[in-house]
Amino acid sequence: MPASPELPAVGPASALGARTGVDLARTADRLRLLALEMIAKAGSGHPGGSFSAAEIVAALFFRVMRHDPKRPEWPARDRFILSKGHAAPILYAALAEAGYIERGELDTLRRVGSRLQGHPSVRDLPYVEASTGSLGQGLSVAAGLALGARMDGADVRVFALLGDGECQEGQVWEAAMFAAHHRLSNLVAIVDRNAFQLDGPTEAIVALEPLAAKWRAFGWDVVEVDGHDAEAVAAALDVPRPDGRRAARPRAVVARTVKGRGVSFMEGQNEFHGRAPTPEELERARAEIVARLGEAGVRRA
Amino acid sequence: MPASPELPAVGPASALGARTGVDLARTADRLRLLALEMIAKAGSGHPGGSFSAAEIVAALFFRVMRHDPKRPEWPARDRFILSKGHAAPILYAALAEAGYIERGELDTLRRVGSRLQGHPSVRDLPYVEASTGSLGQGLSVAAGLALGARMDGADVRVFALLGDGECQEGQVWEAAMFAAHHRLSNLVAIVDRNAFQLDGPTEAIVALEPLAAKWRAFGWDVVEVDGHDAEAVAAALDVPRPDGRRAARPRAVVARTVKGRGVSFMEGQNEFHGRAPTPEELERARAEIVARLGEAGVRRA
Amino acid sequence: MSRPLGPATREAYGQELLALGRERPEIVVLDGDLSKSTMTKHFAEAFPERFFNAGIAEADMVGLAAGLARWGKLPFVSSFAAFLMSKAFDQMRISVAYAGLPVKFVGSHGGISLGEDGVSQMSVEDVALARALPGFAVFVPADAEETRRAVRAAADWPGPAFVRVGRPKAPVVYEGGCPFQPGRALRIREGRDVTLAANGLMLAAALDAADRLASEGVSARVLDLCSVKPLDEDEVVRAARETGAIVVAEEHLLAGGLGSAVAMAVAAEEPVPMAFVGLADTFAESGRPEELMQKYGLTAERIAAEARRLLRRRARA
Amino acid sequence: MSRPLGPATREAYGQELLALGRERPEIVVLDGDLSKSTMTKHFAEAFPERFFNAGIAEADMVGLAAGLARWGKLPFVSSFAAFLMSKAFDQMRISVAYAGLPVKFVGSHGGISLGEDGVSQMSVEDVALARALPGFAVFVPADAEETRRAVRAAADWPGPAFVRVGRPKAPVVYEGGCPFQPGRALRIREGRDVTLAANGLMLAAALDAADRLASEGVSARVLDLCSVKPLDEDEVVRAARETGAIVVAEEHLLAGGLGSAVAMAVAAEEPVPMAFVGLADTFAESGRPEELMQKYGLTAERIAAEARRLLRRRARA
Ligand SMILES: Cc1ncc(C[n+]2csc(CCOP(=O)(O)OP(=O)(O)O)c2C)c(N)n1
Ligand SMILES: Cc1ncc(C[n+]2csc(CCOP(=O)(O)OP(=O)(O)O)c2C)c(N)n1
Ligand SMILES: [Mg+2]
Ligand SMILES: [Mg+2]
Repeated sequence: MPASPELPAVGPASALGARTGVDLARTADRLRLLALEMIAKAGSGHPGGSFSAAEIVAALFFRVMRHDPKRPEWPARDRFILSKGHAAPILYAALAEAGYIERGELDTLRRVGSRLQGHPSVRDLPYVEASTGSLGQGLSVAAGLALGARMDGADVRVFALLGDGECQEGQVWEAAMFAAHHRLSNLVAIVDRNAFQLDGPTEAIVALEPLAAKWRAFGWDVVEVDGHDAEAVAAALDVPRPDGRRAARPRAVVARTVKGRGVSFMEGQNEFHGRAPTPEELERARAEIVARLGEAGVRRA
Repeated sequence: MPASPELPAVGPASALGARTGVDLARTADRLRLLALEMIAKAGSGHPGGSFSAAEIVAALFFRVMRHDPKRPEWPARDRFILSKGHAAPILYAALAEAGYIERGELDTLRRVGSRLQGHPSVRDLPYVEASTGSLGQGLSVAAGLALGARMDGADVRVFALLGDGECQEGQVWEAAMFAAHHRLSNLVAIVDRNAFQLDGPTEAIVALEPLAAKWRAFGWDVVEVDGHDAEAVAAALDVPRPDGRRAARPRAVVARTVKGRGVSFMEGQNEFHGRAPTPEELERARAEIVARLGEAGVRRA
Repeated sequence: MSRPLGPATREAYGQELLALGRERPEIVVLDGDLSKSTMTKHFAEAFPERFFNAGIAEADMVGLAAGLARWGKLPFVSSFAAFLMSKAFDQMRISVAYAGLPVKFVGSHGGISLGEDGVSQMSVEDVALARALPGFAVFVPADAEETRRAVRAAADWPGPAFVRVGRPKAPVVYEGGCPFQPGRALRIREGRDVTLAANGLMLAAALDAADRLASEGVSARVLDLCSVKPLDEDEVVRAARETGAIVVAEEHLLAGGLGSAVAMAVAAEEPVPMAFVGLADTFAESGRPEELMQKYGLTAERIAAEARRLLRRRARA
Repeated sequence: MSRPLGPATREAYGQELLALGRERPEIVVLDGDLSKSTMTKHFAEAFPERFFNAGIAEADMVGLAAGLARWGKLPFVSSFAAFLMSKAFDQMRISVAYAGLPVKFVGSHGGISLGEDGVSQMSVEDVALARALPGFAVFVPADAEETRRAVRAAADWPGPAFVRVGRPKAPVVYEGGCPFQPGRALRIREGRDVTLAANGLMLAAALDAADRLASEGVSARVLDLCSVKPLDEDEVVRAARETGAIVVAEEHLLAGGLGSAVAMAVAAEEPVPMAFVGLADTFAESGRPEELMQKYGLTAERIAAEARRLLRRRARA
């Protein structure tokens, strides 16, 4: 049953191949629109790193991962961990778009009593596997899940999305070493290589290059990809399932991205790392995304 | 003034070149003998990782480093940090052999009130720059020293000795990334690559290979060397002084060693990672080292 | 809160650090990719060659500071209090405290009043952790003026020190200067019936509580315990003796915080009924600062209510 | 100490973990390259496929355990208490506690009684840190028998838990089984004049102190507070009310430890004079365990002396 571009089917009913019908580029923009509005409404949040990850998240949720919004705790689901937890808005947008939560709930972001915490909370939300926000921790948790899956012979893959600045945390390399040692080929680390961290460009603060060489030296199968080419991202992420041909190594996807991507005046402008748009900025940003999506696309978003 | 092989001059009076007269291989064995007796007397301690590092420590203290036992706080001294602090006995042996502390004080190892703590304590001992024992911390402190030296334009080099198992600690890679970013060419990390950690072989626990590739990918100038060829070790360690030709990168020396080296029944026997020899073992071990040193060498030790 | 708002304590830290930087060339500053939030950016702009961004690598940052201190520098190290204390505790323990090196840590966004970012960025255990580091001084200033004094005192303190500063604008407690000194409690309001001891944002709340109580005829003494460690045990014990009841308030978990320090001092010398305002064994959440303070009971009303409860109990006894 | 020595509590842990492993297939064990010292080696040998050596990477180890727990396993995680709590606190805070996952931490070589290895391996702040993790249970068993119960209780506890075990052989306190339960103090000796509350190795010391006091005509109650968190506040307050004075003893820093927890409970409900035996703001050193306990005042004599001091003060009042 092929999925419609408007509301892609993500459940097990749709064979993975069937989902190639989804327009990931449009989906990514719809996630951006939801994230933008959510942050604007909340008055705070992190647009920059949410937007750079839009295609990655779209590819995961609407193409690569096996999951079923009607059964958030479905044991056979692929797992996703947003290690760069401050990009929560793009995750929440995907959860809403996929049907895990109501669109209206997005308005409660960062409010007292909301399930939509400033950073993802596993106790609060469906299809969230780890509480994050303190950078550096997600890949270890993902490796633990991948290990558990393998112990139980479960046909499950685990995806962790990391910031590039986050890769300065030593724990990331501890996890990398452990995962390679245990040949966790059901584990995928995606680095959102947007070249910025909070205080400025990564290469000016503590340089990460050669980043792919680092992952390789730590025993990972590395793929570099244009992080805004959603189809290419999907291809890089779609590692063989554990029961398929074994890569015998975990995969790292270094996705070259632009921070703030998709809104001209936010692109590469690190002030939008962690601030909400003003009302005027919101309108301009909205207009840009809407122009790309067309009115039909927006109505659904 | 050329140094005598028996008691090498290590102060500034001896030009560096003049110290090529020191027999580093013999010196290393003398340090082993002191460490062995010290541990046996204390009834506990870590012979394995002390012995694997004997040539490295001998090369540093009696060839490479500029230091003066009469002026432990001499500002222009090169700095040494034993990041793998459990190898304290080999450091204490070098401190005694160089004249920082009395030979007799070695008998107080690990006793209440002693300056010779189970792991090195900067507050207690001369020519100790960092308190260590919790693995993973020494390279960061060394990088801080190297940075301070560079800020003040001081012609000082900083050496940090790490265990290979210790390189599983993420903090090591954090420090590696920072030091490379700041091009701390006055910093040298030595990895005692004895292939064992506490619970067994490193490659069986969490594999480190390709270790040299890891350091290279983290921006270091890597030299691999036979860690028991003291002359080769010295050559690898003797990086140009900051005022000389700049390597512009910190150097990592991966020294291939044998844990417990120098005592046949301890070599590669990881039970001696952290236990003292029995009285019989002490005698056998002593005999082996003495046979190599000859009686003359022993009298001085 | 009824007091006028002044600058955030983190902003006061940023300014004072800049001033100290001018006076003392040996000061170097490290930050963990948060210089725009911790306000070390002011120092970084003025003294770029004495500022080092360690990136997102708190453990290494603390080790670097230890090395710089051993070299002879006077390092100030900042990040959010949560990451500083929680991610680098062992480095503080061994590389700094056991080594006895004078590294100064200033953790910003302390407490739950940082608001919307939520639990992962909130530090509600930093004081407990810092107190568990032998030789550390621990200061939790209440407003901008006191922060300036505390930061300066930290610089002068012979060993390592931790200072907690906060994100939101802080009610002004000290108008004409603040006589803060390490190891000294400040009795900022006289009173006979009960003592309200607090620090950080809770000090203004304690003053407000004292106002309320005064209107009910209760004379409440207010102690500023910015110096959590060393604690002014004499003044605390005097308060117990002279007022007979103590409420301690802090923007922190009850376990291991200010209240526990005061409770031990009082129990050892002059046991009196006490009440503790702080976070029980719980995480907070995202939200507006004022809403969170309300929801988690970190308010003047709550302090006043606890005081009344202690007084009623005394009346019954 | 005058009680006969039994197995080390770490050895009891190793054995009980093995037994639990047989009963519960969902148990997995992680260790940080210390399995021969923490005694997880027994489990590792019996169940190699359920044992993971994380290497010398404590932060990652805690994250791995969180992932395994989220998958549905019941992870036990061990290292020296010092490295476990100090190097992975933030991972426990966010990946485990905030996530509410049932990961069980057993830190060995707690306290200063590990002896010769010295400060870097000694944990004197683990209890303070564990108490500062919302939702964590914290147990400090006194002997092998109680350890078996505490380890089992940790496995059954719905959330995360920390258990501290020690290196040296432990004096036997419980001969015919131990009725340990989380949240329950064990009144192991009745007494009217003063209460001695302790856990870990200090419990045997408290019993010895009670013997001494008995020979002087002083009737000392002894409470086992193995369950530091949840704390049996009722029983502690009852002890305050019925005996009028409490000495708390722990092999830990005074800041944030058992004494502080008891002090707060007592101050809130039934203030009585208290004394605290533990480490003041200091590091210990290398040495033989008994010598260190002596030098740092962690002894029966010291507990008895503090009790006498409290009683003299009461007599004067
Ligand atoms: C341990 C930790 N230190 C600091 C922070 C504060 N912080 C939040 S986002 C951020 C920058 C992250 O940069 P990067 O990982 O590159 O993310 P992105 O560019 O995708 O937003 C920092 C330092 C944090 N959340 N966690
Ligand atoms: C942070 C930390 N974790 C665990 C230990 C316990 N420990 C002491 S030595 C050792 C093994 C070290 O192996 P390696 O670094 O290879 O040293 P070497 O083989 O040279 O002795 C371990 C795990 C420690 N000292 N510090
Ligand atoms: Mg980035
Ligand atoms: Mg080794």
